[in-house]
Amino acid sequence: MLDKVIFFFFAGVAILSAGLMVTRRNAIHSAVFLITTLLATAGIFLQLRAEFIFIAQIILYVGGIMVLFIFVIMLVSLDVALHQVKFSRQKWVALFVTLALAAEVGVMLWSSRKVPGQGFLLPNAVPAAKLPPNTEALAGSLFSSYLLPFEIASVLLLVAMVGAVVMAKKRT
Amino acid sequence: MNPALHDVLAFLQAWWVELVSGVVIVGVVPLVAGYLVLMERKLMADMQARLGPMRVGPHGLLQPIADAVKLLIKEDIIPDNADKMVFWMAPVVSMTAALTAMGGIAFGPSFLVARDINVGLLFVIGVSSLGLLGIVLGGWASNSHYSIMGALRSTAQLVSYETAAGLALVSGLLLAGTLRIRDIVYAQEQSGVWFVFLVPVAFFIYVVASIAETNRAPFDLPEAESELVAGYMTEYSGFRWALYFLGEYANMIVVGAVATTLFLGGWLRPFPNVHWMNWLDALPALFTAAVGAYCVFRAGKQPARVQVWFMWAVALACFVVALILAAPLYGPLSFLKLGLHGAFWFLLKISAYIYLFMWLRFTLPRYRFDQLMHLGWYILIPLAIVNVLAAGVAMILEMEYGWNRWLALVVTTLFTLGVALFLLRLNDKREAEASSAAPPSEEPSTEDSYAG
Amino acid sequence: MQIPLDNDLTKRYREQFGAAILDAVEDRKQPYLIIAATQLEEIARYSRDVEKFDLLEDYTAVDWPRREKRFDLVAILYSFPHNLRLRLKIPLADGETPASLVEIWPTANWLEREIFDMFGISFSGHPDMKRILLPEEWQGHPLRKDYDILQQDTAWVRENLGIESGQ
Amino acid sequence: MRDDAAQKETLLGADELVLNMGPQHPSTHGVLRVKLKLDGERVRGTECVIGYLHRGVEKIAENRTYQQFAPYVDRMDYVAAVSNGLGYCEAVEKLLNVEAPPRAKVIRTIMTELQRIASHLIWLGTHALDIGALTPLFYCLREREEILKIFEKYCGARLTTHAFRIGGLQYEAYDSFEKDVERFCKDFERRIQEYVDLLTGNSIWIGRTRNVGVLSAEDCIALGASGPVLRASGVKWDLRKAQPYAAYDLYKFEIPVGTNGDTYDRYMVRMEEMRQSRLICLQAIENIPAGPILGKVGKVLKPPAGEIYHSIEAPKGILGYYIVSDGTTQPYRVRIRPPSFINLQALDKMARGHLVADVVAIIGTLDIVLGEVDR
Repeated sequence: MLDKVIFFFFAGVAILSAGLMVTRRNAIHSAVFLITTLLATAGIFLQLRAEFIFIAQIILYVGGIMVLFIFVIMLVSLDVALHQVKFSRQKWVALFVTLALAAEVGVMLWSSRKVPGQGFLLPNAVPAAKLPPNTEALAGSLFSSYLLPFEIASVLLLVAMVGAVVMAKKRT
Repeated sequence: MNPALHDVLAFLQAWWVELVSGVVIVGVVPLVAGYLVLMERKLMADMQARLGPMRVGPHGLLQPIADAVKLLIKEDIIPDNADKMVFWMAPVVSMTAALTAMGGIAFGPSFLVARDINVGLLFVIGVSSLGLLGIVLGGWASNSHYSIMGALRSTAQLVSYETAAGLALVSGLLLAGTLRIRDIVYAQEQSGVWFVFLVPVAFFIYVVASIAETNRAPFDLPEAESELVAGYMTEYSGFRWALYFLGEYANMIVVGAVATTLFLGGWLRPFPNVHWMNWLDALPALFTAAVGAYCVFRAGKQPARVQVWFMWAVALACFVVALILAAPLYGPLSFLKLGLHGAFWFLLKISAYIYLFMWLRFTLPRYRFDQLMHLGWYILIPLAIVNVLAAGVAMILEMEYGWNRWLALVVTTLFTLGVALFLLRLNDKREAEASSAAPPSEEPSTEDSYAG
Repeated sequence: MQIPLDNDLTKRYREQFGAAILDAVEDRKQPYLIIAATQLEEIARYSRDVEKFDLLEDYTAVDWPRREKRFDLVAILYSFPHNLRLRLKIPLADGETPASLVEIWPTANWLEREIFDMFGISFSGHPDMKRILLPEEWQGHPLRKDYDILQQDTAWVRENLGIESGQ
Repeated sequence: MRDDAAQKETLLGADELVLNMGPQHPSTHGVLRVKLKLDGERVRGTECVIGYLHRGVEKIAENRTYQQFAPYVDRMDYVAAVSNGLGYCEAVEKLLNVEAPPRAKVIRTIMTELQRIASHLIWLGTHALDIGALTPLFYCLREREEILKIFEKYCGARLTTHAFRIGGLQYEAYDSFEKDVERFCKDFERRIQEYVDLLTGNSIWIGRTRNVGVLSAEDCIALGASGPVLRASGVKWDLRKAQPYAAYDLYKFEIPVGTNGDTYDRYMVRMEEMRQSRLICLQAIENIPAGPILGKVGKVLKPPAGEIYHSIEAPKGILGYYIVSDGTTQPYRVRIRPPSFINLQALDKMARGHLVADVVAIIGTLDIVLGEVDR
């Protein structure tokens, strides 16, 4: 019962602020709502006892990436951006893509209902408290079975970082 | 019974300690922060040959309350061109982050809000780093050059120093082998020595980085009073400003608690496993009793009668606390020991840490922004990385090759110190080159350099 | 106490500039040259480069409203090598625009602006000829003798400070 | 500054930021307003807007008698009022062709040197505060208090003292004057070591001041910068030696000079100047000649027509008085050469290419007093 209240609270906040984030004109406001969305999602993770993902979400997305987003937005002059109607021409394309995505998700949910016990909605899954601590589990799988993809991903990030540095240096 | 009510009751039954602690944190931390300010002002006054606040209450002891009242009834100014929503929200974010982070801290084995979150330490640093958002947003929303420069500075500064601080924590965590706050302290109890002696370099890095993270001098650039007026807080007044201030001081407590937990043995007394040192258990009681005795001694010298009474009252309070702290020494009551003495030692260590912060603030001039970044990126972060590697190597040497733990750590620490020296030399060299190569004024002739 | 001056220094100046040196006087053991405004720049450059008066210690003006040329510009020069001071006085009529000395002594920049501010003497060739101490929209030049001590730009005060009078 | 030149491409293509520093800013030492043109935090140019404290001192002088004007000069550089008064009194004495008696001269010298120490202490405290060191300010104020107490005992005023009188002194030195000065000077040596301990070897302090606001000797002379600013650039020149006034020719003291002309050198020069001033005071109190304290001046001063320029080495640089007399009791024109005003001109040259934080340090190191800049 209480779990549900908490879940619907977080879910509601996430969806509402996601909507606001898309509709706000002011880039900083959008960023603020995106932060709220991310925090609400983090809350859901916590409720699922995925503590590591919860804290990774907060540290990386909210504390790291969003701060840098805002940093960049602050440097760019907002007044100019406010007066431009940049995306208006893509309205119909956007609508189409959104509907297509929604349909896809709908189909998936609907089809998943047909197989009992294997659906995407897991409200009656194993009680989270009975799961083993997932930080260790995550580390275990990351550094054993998925070591190669993990390393590839980190190399990819390194490449991106070096690339960014090189691009930034070229300017001056 | 109504199932919903039952649910709520069950929830309360399971979580009442945490809820009470949460309420206590929200209720007490502002007061503690206020008294930290008073303590800082008094210490500063003492070091600067003056008295500090003396008017409100005996020796200015009610000053924080007067300040709070003043800030509450002060006019709340929101600049015309400010972004109202963000302006309103930013200080709240800052303070909330700091207070929430405090929830993850164990002030003793029995005082912990987020009781079995298994990423405890990460939770504390992660959530406390959200305070930065409040600073950045507040700086932006004020729509003032000073504020925005303060916000930019603080973003750059906090992102850089958080990296160093995080890496410094990692080498401590390697020794602890867990992120759970309580288990970290237990690990130190088992190893019989605080981690600060095992990884001193990491502790040093964390001290420096945590000063920068809490925006304290000599790293208080985001609010550098003499340059940016008050940085991101320039346009804030009244209670919103107080919220920022509260967040900042709460953050000091948080970093102090993190350092205490990971490096200074948390709530453990010094030499926790040495039996013939058990007399140290009497220290909390003796210490408070000594403070009380000092108050009695001073009471006779107070000029005003009110002050005499007050001193007696303080002395009495000290004696009561001393009695409470002495209670666990009496056999049947020894189950209280862990909780009471734990809280005493923990708070004492945090106080010492914060005292160090304040002392540095009164003594040192402020870094310049580029110097700050150089210190962060050229010295602290490389050193922290090397230190993590060194700690890892030490652990492998110990576990795989059966080295003595101390030997392994001494060897790796010496190596890290060598790297530190090398980095410092490199930095000096680079600075010398920079100052000799680049003349400070970069536009010699294109513009009339003497024009008003 | 003013006595005519005829030492080596003045001789050199006279040789160099002839008629542009209108007079050389010593007042209370302090020498000064009265020079024509037309040659101001050349004389200043000569003073700095040849006579080594490398410091323009002060640059100001005095108003003599009854005289035909109502202003005296006064440049006080100091020579570090000779430990010697020399004053140049440049008589000016109202409306004349003497050459700016900013190129020769950069320190003249603000000093000339102050003279402009206080006396209304405009310098030609100054990079930034505007008021320095008074507000830019202020009317009148206070150190002129016909500017009474109680006088002020009342309109400016009313408009910018929102009070009836600054007195 | 020309605005077209300011439109340069800056970091990230962001516009050049114009930061308005002052007139109400914690570290512009009063009501100085500096418009900073910034690229990020780097200074591309500065423009000083001054005059917020303009009181028309020179105009007032033309409407007062010589004696009546004397207190006004104290209000210019109000942290070194005694020096202002000395310059004015000596200038008028020269105009009148009278001389102060030896006793007056020696006491004037002592007072002026104490004032120099006091002025430098204010500079040191505020400069350190600008750079972020909180504590030296209070130590400096503590020592300055002792000096102000001596002033107060001598003439009743602490800040705007009006201690001297045209022709000599207003008051005879009080009984324990020598003893007080000696006690202060003896004590001060130990005190100055406290500032040295806090700052001189501190690596942050050195980092903040070395190579900041460098001014070569040529630049100094061209820009008219004088006093410690000039000496820190390596010019060994001090009016007290070059053209001695008061009783400075009687005493032995050194002129400290720097080499780089940066903020650190100016700091070192001023610190040494305080030590030298202390030595001068100690020498002077040893032998204060007896005799009258007032020369032969009448109650009504009517200097013969003519003009005079007299300058002294004030704590901040050359303080000059150019006085024109038309033979009446009121000066026809008084021109004051304010050292702060002219030193402030160097700000633009010194600040370019530095960071905002350095501008603060540079304003501090110039040691300006806005009362004197604006007059």
